[in-house]
Amino acid sequence: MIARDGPELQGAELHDRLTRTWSRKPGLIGWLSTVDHKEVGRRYIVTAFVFFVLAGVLALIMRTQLARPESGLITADRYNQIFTMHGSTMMFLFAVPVMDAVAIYLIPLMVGARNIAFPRLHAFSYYMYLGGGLMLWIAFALNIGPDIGWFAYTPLSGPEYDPGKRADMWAQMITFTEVAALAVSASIIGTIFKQRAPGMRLDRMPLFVWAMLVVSFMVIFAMPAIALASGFLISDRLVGTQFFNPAEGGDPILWQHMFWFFGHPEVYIIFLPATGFVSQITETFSGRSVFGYPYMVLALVATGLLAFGLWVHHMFATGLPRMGYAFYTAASMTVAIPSGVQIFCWIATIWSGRPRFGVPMLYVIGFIITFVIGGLSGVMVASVPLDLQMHDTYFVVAHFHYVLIGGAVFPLLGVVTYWFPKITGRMMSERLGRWAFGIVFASFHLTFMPMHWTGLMGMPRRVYTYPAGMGWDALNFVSTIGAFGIAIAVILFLVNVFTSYWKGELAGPNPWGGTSLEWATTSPPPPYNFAHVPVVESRTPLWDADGGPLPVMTGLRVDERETLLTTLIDAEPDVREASAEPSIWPLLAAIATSILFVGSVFTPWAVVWGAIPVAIALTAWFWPKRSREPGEEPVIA
Amino acid sequence: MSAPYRFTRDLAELPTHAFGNRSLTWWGVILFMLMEGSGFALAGAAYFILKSHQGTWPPAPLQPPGLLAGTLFTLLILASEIPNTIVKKKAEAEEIAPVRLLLPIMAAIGGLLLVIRAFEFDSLNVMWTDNPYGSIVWALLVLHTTHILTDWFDTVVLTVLMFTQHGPTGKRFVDVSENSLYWRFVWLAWLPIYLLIYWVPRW
Amino acid sequence: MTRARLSAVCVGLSTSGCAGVQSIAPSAGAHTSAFNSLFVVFLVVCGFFYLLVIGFLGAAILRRRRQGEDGVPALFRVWVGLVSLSLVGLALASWLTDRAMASYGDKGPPVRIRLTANQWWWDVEYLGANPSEAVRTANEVHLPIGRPTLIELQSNDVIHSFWVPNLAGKQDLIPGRTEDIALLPRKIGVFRGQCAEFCGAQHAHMALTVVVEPEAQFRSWWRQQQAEAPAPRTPEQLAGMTYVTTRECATCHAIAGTTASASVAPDLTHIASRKTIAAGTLPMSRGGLYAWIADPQGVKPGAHMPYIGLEARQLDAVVAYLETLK
Amino acid sequence: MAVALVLLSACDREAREVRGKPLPETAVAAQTSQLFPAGGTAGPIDPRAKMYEGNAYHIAEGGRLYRQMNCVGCHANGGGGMGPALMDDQWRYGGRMDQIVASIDQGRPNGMPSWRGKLTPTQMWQLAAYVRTLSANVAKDVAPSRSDTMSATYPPTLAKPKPPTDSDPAAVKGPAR
Repeated sequence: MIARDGPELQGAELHDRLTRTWSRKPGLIGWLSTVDHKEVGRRYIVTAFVFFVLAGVLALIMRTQLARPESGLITADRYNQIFTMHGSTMMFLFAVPVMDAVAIYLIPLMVGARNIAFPRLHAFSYYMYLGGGLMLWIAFALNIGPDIGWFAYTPLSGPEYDPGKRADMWAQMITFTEVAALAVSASIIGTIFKQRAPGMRLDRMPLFVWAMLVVSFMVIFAMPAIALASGFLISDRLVGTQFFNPAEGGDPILWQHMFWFFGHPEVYIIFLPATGFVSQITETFSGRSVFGYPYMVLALVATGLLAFGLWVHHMFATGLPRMGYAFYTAASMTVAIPSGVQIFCWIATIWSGRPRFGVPMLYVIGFIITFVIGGLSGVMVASVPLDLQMHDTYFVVAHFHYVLIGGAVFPLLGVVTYWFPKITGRMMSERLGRWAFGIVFASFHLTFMPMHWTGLMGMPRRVYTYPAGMGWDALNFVSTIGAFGIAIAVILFLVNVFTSYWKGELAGPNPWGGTSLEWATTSPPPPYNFAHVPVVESRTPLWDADGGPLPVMTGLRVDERETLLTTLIDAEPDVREASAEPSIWPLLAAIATSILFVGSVFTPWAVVWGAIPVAIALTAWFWPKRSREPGEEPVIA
Repeated sequence: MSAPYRFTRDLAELPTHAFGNRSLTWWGVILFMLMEGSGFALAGAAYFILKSHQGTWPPAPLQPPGLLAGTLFTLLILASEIPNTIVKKKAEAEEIAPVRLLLPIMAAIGGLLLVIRAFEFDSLNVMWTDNPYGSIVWALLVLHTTHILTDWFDTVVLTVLMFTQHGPTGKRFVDVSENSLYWRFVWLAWLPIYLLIYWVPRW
Repeated sequence: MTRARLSAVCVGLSTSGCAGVQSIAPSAGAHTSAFNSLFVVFLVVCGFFYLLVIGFLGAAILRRRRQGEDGVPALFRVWVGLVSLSLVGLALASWLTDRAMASYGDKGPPVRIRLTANQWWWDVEYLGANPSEAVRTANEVHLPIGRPTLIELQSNDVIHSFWVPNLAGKQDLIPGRTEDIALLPRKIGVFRGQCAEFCGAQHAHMALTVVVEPEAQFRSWWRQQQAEAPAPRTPEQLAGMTYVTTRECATCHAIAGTTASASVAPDLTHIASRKTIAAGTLPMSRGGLYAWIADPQGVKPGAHMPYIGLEARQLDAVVAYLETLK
Repeated sequence: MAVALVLLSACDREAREVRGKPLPETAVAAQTSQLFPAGGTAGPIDPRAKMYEGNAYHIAEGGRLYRQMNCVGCHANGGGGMGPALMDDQWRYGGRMDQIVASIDQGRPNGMPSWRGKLTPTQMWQLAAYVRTLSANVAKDVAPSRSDTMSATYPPTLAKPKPPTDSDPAAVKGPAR
């Protein structure tokens, strides 16, 4: 019985039937089998924030230890584990996944799709991410936390200098998160390329969608570098390969090349989605489309390309040829141009629009004030003579926290406030939100501004303690006070989230008056996202409609999960393709893969016997379930 | 959701499957190839970085790998493109009989390749524990073997599927077509690795 | 107690309080002067741009009358031009400074030093014109003012980084490679360097004392360091020497002029002439020696100096002997 | 859950007891009567053996000492030379942890010097723990695969575990057997 939406099937009946088709099964198994991008996205976001809080607690412990010189609060060994865990968790388990998480939730809504592309793959991605995070943190709780820095330089991380399984846990966590990130990238690119609403040509995509497109490609090119590097490291540690053994002609610097070939793009993988957030918020709260859309897109693409030419600027102190340095200095400074373009365009949007200053917009302003400082100190450390002094000091710690907290966490907090009504159907408290913003903004600067001076006064990074009287004591104490201020703000923010989740004011579909498609559906959106396929005729579809009827297309099946594929450039309707049903197999495949990964920390044979359950799970995953799915209409009579 | 709609087009007439870049599967395969491809490229870069630290390559007194197994493997995998092209064409023409004939052949070729691959490991003349040269050639060969193995497994599963009721359907033909596409990547990626393992040490 | 101890290290380094002995700003070398000039240039240019951004943002927020995009596209072009030009200027300034810095090693006959990093101490060898002039010490470097110093940098284990902020920027020490760095000290004083690349458990306690002194003083220090260890003069010192040269100590340490000749731990020949113990962890004093030898793992957990469990009498003797090694 | 269990079982292995457990010298010397090849009658195993043997940190420290004390000079990387091979499963003076410690402590005929008073007891236990990884007599997941030196040995992480046996060179057969 084929049923399709259309003028004769709409309203409440359509809602019921689509809900039946697109809902997950009830019960625990159903909950674990879901492939709905909104459910997976929510779980991803919540998990990422749990890791954010955990890593934040570690930061507080470190700041408490450093509040005064020669503090004996924690031992050197513990401190080294803690700073490694802080960096690794923030980078691999929070910053990158949280951007993916928001994208998983929003991109299908923004492009007007029924579900994300490769739904089972992105569910698998979540479970892999969770598995990697759990493994690392359980290991840490058992005193097997990595103590080699989030950068894990060889030979310190090699078999001779890091006994036990600490470094292996780190390297394997990389494998987990890298699989997860690659899987999400494929889903996001597939969604953006093939599932955009009819009429949403490339030059009409919201800027967040553009940012995620660029970022997903960056992940695809950058992640294999760290995967390969950590693979080499594990095999050095486990089966005695000689990649990084200098005595046998191996090269410790090879690790640094491979790590930073990933590690630098990583920064932009975190930062570019945040620029997308800023663009979306600025657009809505300025009441006009972002100034200089084509420049913004060019800036995103340029940043994505340049990001792969900068990695050596993390290695200026290793003694590579000087001419090479000049090139990387120039390249590193060049990346300031697209950032400058973006900053200008946002301010110009505010300038020429009619800005309202809701909490999300406050975060945008906080972002600009903070991030620009980080960008400018970045220009400083791009210079070889300056970097040779500042490298591995607290100046650099200040620099990248300005870039990552100012440039990514502030927009993220803004975005949580901004899209919270879409996700939960309720508004967050404006009053609490302003307080949290004020405190986090002030405390952030209180924490990290002094670190510029501590660095210039000669305090190196990654020391578990420091002597008194070096001139660092007072500055460190101030930083510690600031850190606790940030903690208070984060607590306030979370309180706001929890109270608003239950008691917040009802939001309605479009509380901020946004123009992108996610605001066209209810808050929270139904399992099928949109009753009919929305049609886009400009960059600002909802403002065009101006409350009037939305143009839509019809004819997708309502009794089966079907989604519309459109052409790459112009988004012309092209194919109706089946979208995957819920399945428990992504979870089982993730468990099988986790067993393989964890097992291979202890014995290389785990790769062999562990592959069997993985193969079984993957086969079951792809095996067609019923006789006739859409697309399975027999083609031969 | 009581907002009124302006109905502009009915999509019921659109096909439910398509080949090439019109299908999501194709994009999935392409993206997977990009990931794997950048992995191979970086492994190649690592190869040359490690090579730059050695006076001779392979480090004396090691001998370069024996050519027989690797060359045989290369010839066979190149030859496999002939049935591969045919099966791809037939799948896109949605003809079930030739697909059912050729897929088992592809699976058999994959199995044979894996056997030859075992002899390749034997002909490397070096262990991965010996030095970075040994480590990187083993790594390259293991990486590529993983690809052969996964695609071979995929082909076997697909072959079985084609003989079930799910076989002669549009979606399955798309799968066969994309599986052939991936096989092209497997042998294309092999050619530079073949040069790195067998011929660069002979320069 | 620990706090007092470390403050004492600091005071040991500098009579005028410690702030600034490991800092970029109070320049004591040619490199740091160049750094300071370049830093000021960057600071002014970056500050200017920051004010521009904040000014524009403030104006955008506070602006009352709104007239759309008038003039903004032109402003955009000016902005991009300005940013690009300034970046070219900064890159050029940076490059010129870098070139100037590279030439500092050529100004006069250099002092040659080989510095080998270990977990977590610095092995120092002065490479004289002939072997008899060679000097071996640890964790302390003396430099004559105004003469370039060429330091060969090696590592015995993991990657470390040589950094004396008052004198110059960093250079990593990488196992399997020999790197070098040139210094040109221009100010007399006692400075502190510290390993700047995370190198394991005791990365925080891997400091290096750098003494910049007049040529004559440097010469006399050098001659003194070439001498063998003085002979013990009291029975207690003799007992100490016997213990040190025949027991666990001699398994790792060397003392010139005695049978102790191992080289996996710092050379002790003139240990008492140095300003600190255990790479800047404790001040050189009787108390420091007692603390370190009695319980090295309590002072610097994870360091390779083992806990020996000396009896009080043995400890007294060992410290008494070591104190004579000026 | 399984993951957690696997990890839990690994706790002893990962501890980093930097001071070691200070021991009186006599504790090591308790087995002086074992100057006989083939181990003589070995008493009950010293309880400290377990703490060092299964611990990755002590093994790594032992490896460092093995190289720094130039054990390589006679025993090579375990393959043997002037001194006996350590990577086979043949032990003339007993292959148990405490027996190896006794050999290090007391020295053995034909060239093995006594390290008593040169190394601390902790260091001897660490050395013994490392030496036993050369013959893969410990859990493979505790041993390092290689050191950052010219490594000529097969990685202990891959070797098959071999129960130690006391070899009996033809000349001297332990009367106690």
